[in-house]
Amino acid sequence: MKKQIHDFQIIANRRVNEEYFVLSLSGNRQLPEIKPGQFVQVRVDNAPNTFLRRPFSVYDVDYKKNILYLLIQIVGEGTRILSELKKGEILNLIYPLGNSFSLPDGEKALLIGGGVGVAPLMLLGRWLKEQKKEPVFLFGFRNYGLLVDIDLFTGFGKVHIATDDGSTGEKGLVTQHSFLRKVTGDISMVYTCGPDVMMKAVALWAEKKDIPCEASLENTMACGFGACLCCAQETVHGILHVCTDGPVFNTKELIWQI
Amino acid sequence: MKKQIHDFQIIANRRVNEEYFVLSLSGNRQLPEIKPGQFVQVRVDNAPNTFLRRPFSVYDVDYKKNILYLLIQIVGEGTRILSELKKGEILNLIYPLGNSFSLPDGEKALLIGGGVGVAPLMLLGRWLKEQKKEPVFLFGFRNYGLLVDIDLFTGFGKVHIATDDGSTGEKGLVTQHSFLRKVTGDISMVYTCGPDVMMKAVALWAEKKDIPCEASLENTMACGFGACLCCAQETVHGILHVCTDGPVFNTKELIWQI
Amino acid sequence: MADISVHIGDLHLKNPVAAASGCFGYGTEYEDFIDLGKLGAIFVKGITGSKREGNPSPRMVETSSGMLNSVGLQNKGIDYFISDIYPEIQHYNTHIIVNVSGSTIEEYVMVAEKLNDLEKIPAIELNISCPNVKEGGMMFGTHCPSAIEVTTAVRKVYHKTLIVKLSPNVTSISEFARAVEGAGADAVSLINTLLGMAIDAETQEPVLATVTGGLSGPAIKPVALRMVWEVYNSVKIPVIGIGGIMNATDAIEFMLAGATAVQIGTANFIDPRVTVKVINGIEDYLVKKDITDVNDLVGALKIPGQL
Amino acid sequence: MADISVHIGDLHLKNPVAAASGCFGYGTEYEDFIDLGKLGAIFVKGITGSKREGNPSPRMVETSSGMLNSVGLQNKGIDYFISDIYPEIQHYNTHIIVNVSGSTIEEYVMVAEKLNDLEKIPAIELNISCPNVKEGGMMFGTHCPSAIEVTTAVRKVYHKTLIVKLSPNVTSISEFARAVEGAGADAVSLINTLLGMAIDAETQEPVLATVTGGLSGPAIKPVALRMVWEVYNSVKIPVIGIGGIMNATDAIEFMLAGATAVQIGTANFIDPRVTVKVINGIEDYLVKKDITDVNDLVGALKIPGQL
Ligand SMILES: Cc1cc2nc3c(=O)[nH]c(=O)nc-3n(C[C@H](O)[C@H](O)[C@H](O)COP(=O)(O)OP(=O)(O)OC[C@H]3O[C@@H](n4cnc5c(N)ncnc54)[C@H](O)[C@@H]3O)c2cc1C
Ligand SMILES: Cc1cc2nc3c(=O)[nH]c(=O)nc-3n(C[C@H](O)[C@H](O)[C@H](O)COP(=O)(O)OP(=O)(O)OC[C@H]3O[C@@H](n4cnc5c(N)ncnc54)[C@H](O)[C@@H]3O)c2cc1C
Ligand SMILES: Cc1cc2nc3c(=O)[nH]c(=O)nc-3n(C[C@H](O)[C@H](O)[C@H](O)COP(=O)(O)O)c2cc1C
Ligand SMILES: Cc1cc2nc3c(=O)[nH]c(=O)nc-3n(C[C@H](O)[C@H](O)[C@H](O)COP(=O)(O)O)c2cc1C
Ligand code: FES
Ligand code: FES
Repeated sequence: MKKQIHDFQIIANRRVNEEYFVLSLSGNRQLPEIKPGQFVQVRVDNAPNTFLRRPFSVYDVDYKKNILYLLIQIVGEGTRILSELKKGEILNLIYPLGNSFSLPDGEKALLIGGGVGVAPLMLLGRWLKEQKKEPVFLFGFRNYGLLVDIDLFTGFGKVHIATDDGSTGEKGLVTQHSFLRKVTGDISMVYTCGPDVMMKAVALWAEKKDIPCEASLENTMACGFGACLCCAQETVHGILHVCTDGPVFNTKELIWQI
Repeated sequence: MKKQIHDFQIIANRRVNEEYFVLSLSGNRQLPEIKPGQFVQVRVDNAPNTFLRRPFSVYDVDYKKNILYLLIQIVGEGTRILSELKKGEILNLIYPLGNSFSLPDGEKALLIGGGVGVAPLMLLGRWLKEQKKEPVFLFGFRNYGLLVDIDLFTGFGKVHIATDDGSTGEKGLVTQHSFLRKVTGDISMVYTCGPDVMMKAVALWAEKKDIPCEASLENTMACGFGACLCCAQETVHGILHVCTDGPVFNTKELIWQI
Repeated sequence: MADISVHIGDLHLKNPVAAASGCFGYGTEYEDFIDLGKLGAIFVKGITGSKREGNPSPRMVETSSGMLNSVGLQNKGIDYFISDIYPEIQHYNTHIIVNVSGSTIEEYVMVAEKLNDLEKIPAIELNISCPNVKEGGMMFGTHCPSAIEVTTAVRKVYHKTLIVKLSPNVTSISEFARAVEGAGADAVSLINTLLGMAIDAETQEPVLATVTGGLSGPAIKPVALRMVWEVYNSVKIPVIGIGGIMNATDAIEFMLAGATAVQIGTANFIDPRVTVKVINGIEDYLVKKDITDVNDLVGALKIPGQL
Repeated sequence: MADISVHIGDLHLKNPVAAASGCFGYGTEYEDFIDLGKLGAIFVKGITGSKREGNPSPRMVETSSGMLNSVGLQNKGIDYFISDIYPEIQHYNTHIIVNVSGSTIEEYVMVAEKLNDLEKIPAIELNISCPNVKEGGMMFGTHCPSAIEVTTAVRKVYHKTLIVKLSPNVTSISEFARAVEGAGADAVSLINTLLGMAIDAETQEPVLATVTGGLSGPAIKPVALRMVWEVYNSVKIPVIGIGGIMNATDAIEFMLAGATAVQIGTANFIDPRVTVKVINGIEDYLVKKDITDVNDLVGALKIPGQL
C-alpha cells in the first residue's frame, strides 16, 4: 500500500478516561486499506518541544464514513497537546505505516492487551471477525477507571479483564488471569500489545503452550517509514526495524532487550 | 516601580483591522502605575519558534476595571499566535518595563505616530489630557483600512491623518503633512513612535523648529529588564540600552543607526 | 524562469537541493511521497566495506529543536550495495552519490575503488565525520593529518567527483577544509552532526545505548551556517551546506553563506516532501528577487560596511 | 530535608544553582523578581581591565530553541566595578563570583589581582571563551598553550577560588580541562556559547552586526551535557555545568553527567524566577528519590552494562 501524507480533520475528540482519549479523523478522500497493526505518524503542531512526529497504532477504521480512529494515552507534551485538540482542527498524518498481524490458522485467537496496548487490537478484532475467526480478548488495566471501550470490543468477541487492584475483573496481572490456565488446544494464535514485560510474559506462555504469538512493538522513531534506521530491534535475523519490518513481530524471532 | 511577573487573563481579543488587534488583559490583582511609554514582555506559549518573550508597548490602562491593553501588529509567528488567542486564555507578562515620556513645558504637544507606532501614544494622550495638557495627534497609515481606533484618540485631542494612498486624510508621508507646515510656536514638545525613518524625519523637523522631541525606540530584546545588554543604542553618552535607558529617548541624545 | 542548476566540480546538478546521507535511505523510502527525479542529488546512506549491524537500541532521542541519533552506519556493505541495491536505484533520474565510511584507510579505499566502476554513481562523499562508530569515522575528521591521509588515498583510486564531509566537532573546520582541498577533494560538505548526549533524570541513565550521539535538526543551524561561511572564505572548491534546513529560506541562507548546494537531512522525517518544497521555494525566491541564476546567491552575503 | 550544599574547591555553596555570567547583570536586575539570597552563587557579567562599549546593534537574534548574542563584554572596567558596583552588591547573601575577561594575559592578571582584595568576592571565573570579542577572549580558550599560560599567570596572583570557563568550540574540551587543571584552576565551568551565525534571507545580510555570535539556550544542551560528561571523566577538580538549562530536570541531568554545580543563563530572560524554581525542583527530586545529599547525584549516571 502506497504511503500517504495528508491533512485530516478532527471530527471528534472523545475522552475515554483520565488518561486516554480517542481522536476521530476524517480525510477528504477515500481511505486506503489499513491493515490491523499498522500505524500512523502524527505531526503535533504548535508545540515547542515536539519536533518529531508521534507514532500511534490505528485503533479502528470506518471505511463507509471514511473515519480513522486513534486511541491515545497522555504521557508527555505531544499527547497532551493532542488531547486538547478540538473538533474542526487539522492534523497531518503519514499513513499507513508498518506491517500487520497475520491470519491465524485455526478459528480461535487470543488477543492480550495491556493499557493503551489494546489500541491495535480493536481493528484486529474487527478484521478477525470479518474473516470469520473468533477473537477472545484478555485485557489488563491498572483499575476500573482506565477501562477502554469494552462494549465495542465485546462486539467482536468475549472480553476478559484483569486489574491491578481488582476494581473490576480479576485482581492481578493479565498474565495471571485464570482464563490462561483454562486454555486448551483451541487457541491457534496469540496476539499481544502492551508494556514490554507483559508481552514477554505472554510470549513465554505462548511458547510453552506451543501457540504462535505475534507482538506489536514500540521503539523510538524519527521517520516511521524506514529512512532513518533509528527503530532498531534485535531479532534472530539480525537488527530489523520496527517501523518497516514491524511493528508486528513473531515473538520467536525476537531477541528482547532487557 | 517594582517589576512584576504575572499571569493575565485575556478578556477580549479585538481585531482592529487586517493586521492589528487589541488584547485586553485582566490581572487578578491591582495594576501598579504604568507610565506612558512603558512596555511589557509577553511569553508566547505553544509556539515552536518563539523562544524568547515579545515586547509590546502598553496601549492603554483602565485602573478602575484593572485592564491593560496592548495594540499588536501581526508580523511573524509570535504575533500571529497572539492574534489567535481567545477570551479566557492566559498570558504571562513581565511589566512595567522601561522609562517613560516626560511632561512638556508648555500646553500643546504633538504626538506623531506611524502604523502600530501609535500604540504608546494612546496612554500618552490620556496622561497628557489628565495633566491638563493639549495633545494633538498626527498619524500616518498605509491606507484607510489600517486606521486604528481614531475615535478613541479623538477623545484626548485632535487627530490629523496621512495615508500613503490618500484613501483618507492627506496623501503622502506623515512628515509631509500640511499640519507640520502650519505649526507655530505653540507646540512645546514632540513625541514620536513608528518606523525608524519616520522618527528620524520627525526628529530633524523638531530640531529645525527647536522643539524638544522624544522618540520611543525598538531594538532586539532578550530580557527586557537590563540583564542581557542586547538592546544596544548608540547615544551621545555612549551605548545605552533601550529596555532600561529607553525605550523613550530625547532625540538629541541619539546617534541613529543608518 | 531562473536557472537553478549548479556544479559541484564536474558534476552538474539540476538544482542545488539534495537529500542528506543517512536520512533518505536509498531513496526508495521516499518514492511514495515525491518524484525523486526532481532532486538535485540523493546522498544515500553510509556504506562500509563489510556489513555492519549498527548500534543497539535506543538509537534516537528527541531534543529541543533537534534529535540525537546513534544509528552507527548500519548497512549491508559495499558488495551487497553493488549486487542488490544499485540495480534497483540506478534508474533514478537524479544523481546518486554514495556516502562512504570506514574504520581504516584501506576500507575507505576499497569501497571507493569499487564505486569507481558504477556508471550511475558520479560521485562519492567521504564520511570522515560520523560520531557514532567506535573506530575510524569521526577520528579521521577531527585529526587533520588523518583527514589528509584518507583523502589522498581515496583520491588516488577514485576518478570521479570526490566530496569530503567534514565534522563540526573541531576547533577550526576551515583548517580541515583547506587540508582536504589540498589532498584532492573536489568539494566539501558540512556539517555532519554535533556530538551530543541525553540523560533520563528518572532512570539516571543515558537515553542512547551508546551514551553519546549526533545532534541534527534546526538546533544546529546557526553553527552550521557559521561553519559554511568560514569554509567558503577559506577554500576554492565548492561547499555543500548541511544542518537544520527545514525550508527554502534556510536553504537560501546557506547559499548566501557560500554553499553551492545544500543537503536536507532530519527535515525529511517530519515532512517527506520537504526537498521538493525547498526546490520550489528557491525558485519563488529567485523570481521575487529578480535573480536569473541561482549561482548568484552563492556567497552573496552582504556585510554592511564591507564592499 | 536533603542537604543541597556543595563545594567548588574551598568555596561552599548553599545549593548547586548559580546564575550564569552575562545573563544576570550584577544581580540587581533580578531583585524585583527573586530573593537573591536563595541562590548558590551569582556569576556577574564579564569584567575587563578598562571600559568596553561592546559591539554595535543588532546584538541578538532568536534561533530555534536558542539565541545568538554578540554583546561583546560591554562593561565599565574593573575600577568602576570596585568603586561603584561592588559597594552596591556586597551585601548580597550569596557568593558573588566575577567573570574576568581580557585581550591580553596582562589584562586578565591585572583584573584578577584587583579582585583579590575584595572581601566579598570569594572566586573568579576566567572567561577564556567569549566568542564575541576580536582580540583575546575565545583565542585563549581554543589554543591550549594560551589557556595554560593565562591560567598559570592568574593563578600566581589570585589566591582565592579560581574557576576557568571553557569554550565548546574546540576538538577536545577535556584536553583544555586537563590543561587548566594542571595550571592551577580549582574548577572548570562549561560550556560557554557555541559560535554561530544568522542570516536574513530578505536583506541578504547577517542579522548580527558582528556577523557571528554565541549560541545559547536549550538548542545547545545536548552538546553541553556531553562535554560536561567528558570533562568530568578527565579531571579531578569540580565541574560547573552550563548550557540550555531551563528547569530542574535539566539541572539534574547536568549533575548526573558530573557537574557539582550548574549555571543558568538564557532561561533567566524568559523566566526571571527560574533559578529559584530550579533549586526547589532539585529539592523535590531528592525527596522523591530518597536521596539525602545532593552530592550523591554528581556523576551518578548509570551506564547500563557498566559497573
Ligand atoms: C508503532 C507505535 C505505535 C504506537 N501506538 C500508540 C497508540 O496507539 N496509542 C498510544 O497512546 N501510544 C502509542 N505509541 C506510543 C506513542 O508514540 C508515545 O506515547 C508518544 O509518542 C509520546 O509522545 P509525547 O510527546 O506525549 O511524550 P514524550 O514527552 O515525548 O515522551 C513521553 C514518553 O513517551 C516515550 N516516547 C516519546 N516519543 C516516542 C516515540 N517516537 N516512540 C516511542 N515512544 C516514545 C518517551 O520515551 C517517554 O517515555 C506507539 C508507539 C509506536 C512506536
Ligand atoms: C519596546 C518595544 C515596544 C514594542 N511595542 C510594540 C507594540 O506596541 N505593538 C506591536 O505590534 N509591536 C511592538 N513592538 C515590536 C514587537 O515586539 C515585534 O513586532 C514582535 O516581537 C514580533 O514578534 P513575531 O514573533 O511576530 O515576529 P518574528 O517572526 O520574531 O519577527 C518578525 C519581525 O519582527 C522583528 N522582531 C522580532 N522580535 C523582536 C524583538 N524582540 N524586538 C524587536 N523586534 C523584533 C524581527 O526582526 C522581524 O523583522 C515593540 C518592540 C519593542 C522593542
Ligand atoms: C538518523 C541519521 C543518520 C545519519 N547517517 C549519516 C550517515 O550515514 N553518513 C553521514 O555522512 N551522515 C549521516 N547523518 C548526518 C546527516 O547527513 C547530516 O549531516 C546531519 O543530520 C545534519 O543535517 P540535518 O540537520 O539536516 O539533519 C545522519 C543523520 C541522521 C539524523
Ligand atoms: C546575552 C549573553 C551574554 C553573555 N555574556 C557572558 C560573559 O560576559 N561572560 C561569560 O563567560 N559568558 C557569557 N555568556 C555565556 C553564558 O554565561 C553561558 O555560558 C551560555 O549562555 C550558555 O548557557 P545558557 O544556555 O544557560 O544561556 C553570555 C550569554 C548570553 C546569552
Ligand atoms: S523510524 Fe526511521 S527507520 Fe524506523
Ligand atoms: S533586552 Fe536585555 S538588556 Fe535590554
